[in-house]
Amino acid sequence: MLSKSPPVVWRSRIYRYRLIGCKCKNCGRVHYPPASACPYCSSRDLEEVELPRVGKVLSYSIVYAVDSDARERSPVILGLIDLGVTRIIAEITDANPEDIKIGSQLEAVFRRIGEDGETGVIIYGLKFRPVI
Amino acid sequence: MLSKSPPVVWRSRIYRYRLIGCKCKNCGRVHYPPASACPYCSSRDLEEVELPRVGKVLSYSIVYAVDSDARERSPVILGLIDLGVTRIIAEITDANPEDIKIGSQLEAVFRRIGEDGETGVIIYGLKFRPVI
Amino acid sequence: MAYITGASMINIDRHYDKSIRRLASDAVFKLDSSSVENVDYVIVASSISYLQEPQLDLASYIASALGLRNARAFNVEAGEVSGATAVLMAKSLVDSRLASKVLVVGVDKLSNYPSAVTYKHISLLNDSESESLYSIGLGGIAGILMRLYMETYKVDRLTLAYWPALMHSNAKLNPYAMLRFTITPEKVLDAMPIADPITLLDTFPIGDGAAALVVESKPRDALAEIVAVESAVGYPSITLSPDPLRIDSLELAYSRLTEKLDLKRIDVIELHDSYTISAILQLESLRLAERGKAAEAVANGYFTVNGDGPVVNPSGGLKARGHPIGATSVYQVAEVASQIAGIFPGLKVPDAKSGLVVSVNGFGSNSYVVYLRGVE
Amino acid sequence: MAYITGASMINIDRHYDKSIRRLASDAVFKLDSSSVENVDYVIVASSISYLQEPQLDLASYIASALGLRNARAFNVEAGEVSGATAVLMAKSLVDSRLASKVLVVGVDKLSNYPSAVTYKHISLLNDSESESLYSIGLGGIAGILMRLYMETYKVDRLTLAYWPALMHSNAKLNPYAMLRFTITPEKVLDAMPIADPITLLDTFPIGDGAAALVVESKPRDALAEIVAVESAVGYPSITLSPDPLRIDSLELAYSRLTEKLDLKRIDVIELHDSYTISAILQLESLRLAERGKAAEAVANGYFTVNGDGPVVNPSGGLKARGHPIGATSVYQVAEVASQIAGIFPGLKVPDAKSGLVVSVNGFGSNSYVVYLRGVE
Ligand SMILES: [Zn+2]
Ligand SMILES: [Zn+2]
Repeated sequence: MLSKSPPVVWRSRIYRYRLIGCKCKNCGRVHYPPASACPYCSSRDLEEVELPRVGKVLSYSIVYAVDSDARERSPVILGLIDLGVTRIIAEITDANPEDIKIGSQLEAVFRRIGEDGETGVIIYGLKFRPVI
Repeated sequence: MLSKSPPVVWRSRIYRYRLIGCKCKNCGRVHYPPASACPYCSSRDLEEVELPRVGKVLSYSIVYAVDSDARERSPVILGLIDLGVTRIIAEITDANPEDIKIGSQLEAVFRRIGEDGETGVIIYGLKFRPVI
Repeated sequence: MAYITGASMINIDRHYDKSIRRLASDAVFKLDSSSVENVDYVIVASSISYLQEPQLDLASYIASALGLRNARAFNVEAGEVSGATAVLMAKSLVDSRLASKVLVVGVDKLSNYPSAVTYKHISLLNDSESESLYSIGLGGIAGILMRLYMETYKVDRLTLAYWPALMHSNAKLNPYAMLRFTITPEKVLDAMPIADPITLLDTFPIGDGAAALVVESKPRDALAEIVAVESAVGYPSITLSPDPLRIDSLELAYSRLTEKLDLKRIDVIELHDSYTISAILQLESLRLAERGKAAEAVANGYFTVNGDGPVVNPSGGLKARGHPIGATSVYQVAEVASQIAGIFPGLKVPDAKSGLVVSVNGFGSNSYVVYLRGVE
Repeated sequence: MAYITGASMINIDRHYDKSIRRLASDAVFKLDSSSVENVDYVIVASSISYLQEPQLDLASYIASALGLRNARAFNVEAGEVSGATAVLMAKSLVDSRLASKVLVVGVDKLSNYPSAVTYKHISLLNDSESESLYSIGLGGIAGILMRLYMETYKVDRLTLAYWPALMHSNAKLNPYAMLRFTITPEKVLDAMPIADPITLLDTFPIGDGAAALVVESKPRDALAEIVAVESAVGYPSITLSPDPLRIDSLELAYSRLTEKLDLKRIDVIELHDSYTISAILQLESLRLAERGKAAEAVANGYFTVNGDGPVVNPSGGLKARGHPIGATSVYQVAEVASQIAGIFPGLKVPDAKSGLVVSVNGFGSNSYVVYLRGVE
């Protein structure tokens, strides 16, 4: 996380803590994170919806060249995860790289995401772990 | 000082440590800090010159709303200082606000300018103090 | 020919609960929805958000978040003159027929950090190789200039306090202004000093804002025509300027405008009063007062609705409307266009047919002027 | 009509000893001095410098430092497509007759901080409300896309390694390229993994750069004509894209170009290969190969001087020439214009009469295409 200004962290808490996206009342499609208009049909008539907390891996990458915020936990496994109604890119936790396959089932868990060295602000949010 | 990247601090050391400006070989005017072309006649034919280390106050301000880098030494006295060949804005040190008048004589002194909390880089440079 | 066919603003404030994209959509969604249909380009004017809420290629993310899928997008950054530059680009795209409709969105964020950090970000409007290298912010330079002005022209501090008092008086009527209360000139002198001789009441409040303009090639239902946008770069620091009390870049930009146009009449002006001294020097650079005499003219009411001069800053100016850095000149253009159209919701300038926006980065490193005229 | 009458570049490298202004002047001062006389506008394309070496209103400070006193100036920021946007603005100013000569300066700085911090700055090209909020950089997304591509089209990793090998081979002849050594496809697979299946040799090196273009309304002595610049915004994230292996914004930008023009022939292309997979997806978006087949076409030499396709990235591309973010597409336009004029100092494309520049932010949040043609 880059901009660790306290208002930025505070503003994004809801969609970080829970998987809150938007459903378009015009075309019915869901997007995440919430925007001011539907990315598919441009309608502004949206309602917040909670996304499914389980999904499956469409693709993944094992990231070694992580930025300075995540260095301590390198490598990081990133997944493109299909939640059915939409997709999300998130960190996959509690797993070794060799455990992850395309099609693996995952579930959302609440975790510490990072911390800002200067302000001491700690960021929490959702990661995904394998369903056993 | 804002961008405390080590290369930025290193690159600016010479004109911070000594008063190095540029003299234009075309129009003869001096500018500070050094630029790639003369701000008066646009000539690129410049030579580095050391500026006088004494000057007099043209105007000044006592700054209370200082940025986060300088908070510990608020208020800061800033002077617009006439060095004869050109002018400079610099911090006036070793003086109380009431000692400074328009026309006061000042001389350059080498001082600590600031420090970056994150990288620990300490910045040195020139300030000006009253000539006694 | 380029016309302003829509203008909207949100109130300037510390919008802690709103991201930069939300501020942008709040402004854009106040426009008629038909006016953002078929937008060819979205030009975002934003400056200090690069430090407060970093997002590169911000404009494409704003266009997406607003549902403007068929638009092209880019961000113009020119410090405090960003908005005027965006208006120039909109005019250029329309004049060159590369676009027939352009949405200009000025949006900036100053409240994501405590004031001391925000001042540091603002100081980057100054030359980073001289002033801001030494933590020298805008306030200190303004203080130096104000003292120099007072000494050079023998003007007293109280005379210089009529400007902020006038701005607060004007802002009281503006629903989008951040500071909507009146003050006396005496109160300016009593306020907390921030860069002596400057007090807290000589300068703009820290607030976020967003304003939007629709620029089109068609004059139908237009608020005003963008007749010309001119500009000039200046010395990077007042230390290099032969006379720091002259804003050379503004004089050059304005002369470029007057050479092209016959400006017989300017009914309303919105200028860039980041500090009281900035307003005074700009009034003199535009020759609306003799050198050393602008403060007195202000105190005498010359620039009010009842005065003999053009009405200056009926919005309340940067001082009291507020100054969301990269968005400010979009507010100014929206205000002047609304005055010309007779729909400005604050202090109205009766029968305004033409107007000027003055935008300055720092104390003259870059200056823009935008001249607007009513549509017959 | 807008023409490129001058082009210059400096070598891309970690120029620790040079400020952003010095990089800019090194590029501009390589132009004939007569070509920067009477410049009406200086448009600076710079992006990541806002984080690496912060200076607001950068363009006016650059114009001053370069002695361009009579110019007007502003900065365009659009992430990785900043340079192409600046070229569009130059064309627009010339076409609208608001300017007769525009200097475009692409300049960016990536070496002011250690790589881990620079990666963090680069990650801000991604959506700051989703990816970069979670420290997700470009590399991770590229890795996800590359694995998806390999699985979807059953393409093996070695076939995908011919792209970087070709880029290094091309860059060896380019005096301005950062990486001037050849590599084998096998060596790409053996290199350090950065975002598996991506290795260090699949992506661009960290380097600073500056390039300049003179754009004028007069065709005399021109290197090339800027026939058209088109663009489109895309989904802010690949998560929203119906098919992440299609770059919708590039397809839309390119179709906007081909609708206007009859592009019978494109002799040379410089595209945006920030990662191997980016190049492959762009080749397919431009329909230069069927879906799933671009890597094989690259491996078979289709895009080389001896191949049947247009020559792609004779400069060495982002992969080996380098990728100073906001400056990159100014390099690309300078390279294609120089190829058309027959003066490119690296690998020459014989008898090139037309060329295309492709610039993409991230993985498609914004895409630009610039079409250049020789002057008869
Ligand atoms: Zn919809
Ligand atoms: Zn000179």
